[in-house]
Amino acid sequence: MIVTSNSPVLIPLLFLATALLIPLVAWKRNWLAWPVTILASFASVAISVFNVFLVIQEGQPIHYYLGDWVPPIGIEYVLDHLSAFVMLVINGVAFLVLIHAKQIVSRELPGKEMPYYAAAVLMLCGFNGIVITGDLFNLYVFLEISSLSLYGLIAVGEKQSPVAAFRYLIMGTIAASFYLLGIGFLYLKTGSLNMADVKAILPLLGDQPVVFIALALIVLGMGIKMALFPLHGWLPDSYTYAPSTSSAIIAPTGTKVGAYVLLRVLFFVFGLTYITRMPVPVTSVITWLAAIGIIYGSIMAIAQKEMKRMLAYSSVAQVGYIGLGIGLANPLALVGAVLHVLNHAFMKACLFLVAGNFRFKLGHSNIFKLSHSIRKKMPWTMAAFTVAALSMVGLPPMAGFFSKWYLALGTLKDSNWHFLVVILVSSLLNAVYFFRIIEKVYMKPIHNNPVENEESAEPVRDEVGSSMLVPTLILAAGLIVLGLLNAFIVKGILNFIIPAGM
Amino acid sequence: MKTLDFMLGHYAYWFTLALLAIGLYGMMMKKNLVKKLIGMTIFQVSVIIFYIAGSSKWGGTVPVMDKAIDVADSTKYINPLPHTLMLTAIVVGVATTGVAFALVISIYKRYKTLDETVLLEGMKKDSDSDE
Amino acid sequence: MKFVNYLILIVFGCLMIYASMGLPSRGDTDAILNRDISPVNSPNAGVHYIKNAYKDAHTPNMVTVTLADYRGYDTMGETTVIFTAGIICFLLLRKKRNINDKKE
Amino acid sequence: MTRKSDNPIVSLVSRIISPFIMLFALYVIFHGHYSPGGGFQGGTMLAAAVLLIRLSAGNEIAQLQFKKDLGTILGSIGVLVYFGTGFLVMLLGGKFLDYKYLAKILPVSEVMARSWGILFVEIGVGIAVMGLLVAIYDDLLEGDPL
Repeated sequence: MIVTSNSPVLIPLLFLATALLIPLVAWKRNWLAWPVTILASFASVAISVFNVFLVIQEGQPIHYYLGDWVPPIGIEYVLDHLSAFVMLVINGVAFLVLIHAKQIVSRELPGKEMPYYAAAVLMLCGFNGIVITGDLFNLYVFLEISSLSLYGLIAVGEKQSPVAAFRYLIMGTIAASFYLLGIGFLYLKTGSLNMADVKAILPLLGDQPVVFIALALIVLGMGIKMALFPLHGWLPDSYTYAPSTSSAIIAPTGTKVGAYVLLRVLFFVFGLTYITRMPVPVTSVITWLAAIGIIYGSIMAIAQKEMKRMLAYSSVAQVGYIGLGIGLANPLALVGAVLHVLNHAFMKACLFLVAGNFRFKLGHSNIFKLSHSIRKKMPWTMAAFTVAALSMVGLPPMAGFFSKWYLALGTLKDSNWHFLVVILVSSLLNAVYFFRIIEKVYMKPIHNNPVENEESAEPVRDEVGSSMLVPTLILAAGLIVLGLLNAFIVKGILNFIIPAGM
Repeated sequence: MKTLDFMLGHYAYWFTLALLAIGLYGMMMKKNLVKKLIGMTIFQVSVIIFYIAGSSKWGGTVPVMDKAIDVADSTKYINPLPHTLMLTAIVVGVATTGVAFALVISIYKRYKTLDETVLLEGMKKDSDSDE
Repeated sequence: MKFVNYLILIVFGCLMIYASMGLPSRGDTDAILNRDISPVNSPNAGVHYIKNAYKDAHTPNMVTVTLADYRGYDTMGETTVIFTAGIICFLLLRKKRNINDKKE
Repeated sequence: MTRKSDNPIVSLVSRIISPFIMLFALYVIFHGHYSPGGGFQGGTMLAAAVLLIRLSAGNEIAQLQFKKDLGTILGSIGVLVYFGTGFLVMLLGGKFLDYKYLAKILPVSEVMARSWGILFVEIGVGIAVMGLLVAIYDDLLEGDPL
């Protein structure tokens, strides 16, 4: 009964309670931290699935008033199709990555499992709180919870990682303060902090430069958080130097949450009609920046020799797709953007897990040091990598194709041909930087070992353990399944996320 | 007279926003990490003062109920909401500063310097030696 | 490069000050911020707190009531933020003493 | 400042005033209903009182007053008090943090139940902030490269 009537608020609370309990139960017993985390993460996935079905069944947003104060007096949680979907994506991917985390964390951070998992759980608490809240200031608080945990999770990696984390901290604090200042402007103009309430009041104010600057500040702040093109400076270093688990859990979720907030603020706080009346076309600015970011990220990814750094630049490009979908601001592009949140979360998690597997077994993830022996050593990992790479490029049966397809349809709607060209070119560039790894691994015959058909008897085989392999393979298989099921996802959930008046 | 009223009603915002620019200057231009942190604190505090400035009402008193002043007349008390929000924001600022100093300490432990240009050189050298 | 940075700063400052021109005068009791009812007939949060804090919680300090009751969830988030900071400092700086515990 | 200071005035004065700071901090927490104050402010002052002893008596001796490990644990417990109050209300049938349901287990009216709920929450915040600020100080000290 408690679960059914309070389900929107349960996921952040569950993560918070877990984070509080981990120091208490695992203070002297570090090994306990991981099972507790996994339990909580699994429960969160279950509740997310329940929430999705609840929303589909209800067919309209479910409002949960914290403390029973009706907004705008109190804080409300809004569980609609969009937030339920994004929460399921975040929690599902995080669950798989956390299963994978056990061995890496006990090797890379021995003796620090307790604070590490507590920080990871707090980060998830922050993300879920951001996604589901319907209050502008509450969003800021949860944004800070997630950001602080992110800095910590990044800073325990290689030698350079604290510097990367510090630069992220400076950028992230600027972003959060800009956001706070933006909602300060809005609050002084409208006297409300509730998203729906602000949306109702804003059109009555007429065209005012202060509202426009408030929007600009929020877009700037969230642009930093989601690593939109000129503001992505913190991302490559952070992802490269962070521990493998941290990059695998941050890359699929962190930037997406920034994109999600941007989407919320643009379409659910300001509203499309209000934005189009502004002196500067904010949405086209976002679209152009995202388009430049796609090309820039792809080109930079080709130039990298370190796999994690390559994936980081590829993240810049992929976030560009989401930004493109948001900026185009038509239903098809928006569906594409949200679908890409899902697909990219799976793809990037899978690729970073593969990079983690390489580091775990080979001790490095340098592209030039990869050789054809890996296809014998780690066949399953390489298979997962190949599937994810094909999906990134956008070959049809994989999931990555369909989000690009919707984005492409979205560009055609207002005959923005140039963005279609951007998508096609970047797919080619993706192919370049993934196929050079695939080529290195698969395309050369192994000279010194002509017997190839007996894989199980292969002496050099050195695959990672099942606790690391299974999540990688599930993510890879998930890419194919998502590709096949995308029609259901779009029909069942994503068609309902289109905000009114678009 | 109208200009004067406008100035009186807005000068506080101008000063806090100028403070914002000063904090941003510290974060962007200073090379020392601790100075960057000082800039960051100024930046956060300016936002806090901005909210507090916006909460005032002419003739209003502090938002603690006084038996002599009727609460039905809301103009007699200043707005408690920004104060509440800023209590939260102050704590967030404290927490951020704490984490930032932890990072600064672990940077100093590894590189024995806090100068950004030297740090970037050190980072480059480290990533080159990895290969 | 330095010149560009200064230019960005100055433009940013001017933009902010230009924006603040559009804000309601400080202390103006007629602004939407301080009205009892917003233009769309929803109650104004700040005014509601002033009027009902004592009635709802029997506590004269309106800021306390707002902090812990009306917007109590924010405050829980705030406490969580500082808890996060504590955990992160622990993660970054505490020496790994638990390895020795295992060996004993 | 990990060593004990040699100055008798410093250690004597801080020894005397530290309890008074704590007392005033408790006043700030519990009087938060009637005057400016509350959990965070009081918790900060409690932490200040502890840190004063840490600074004047040196880190070693100060461990006798407040153990290093206690900070994070207290922080966790403090947030749990807050969380527990909200969750208890949820178990009693209300929404999260709707204190008026506390009237079901406390012998008070619904309005006073809110007041009591606020007090519990403020105590939780006070404990958490005190423990965590001391913990952050200790961690910064431990990581001190000098």
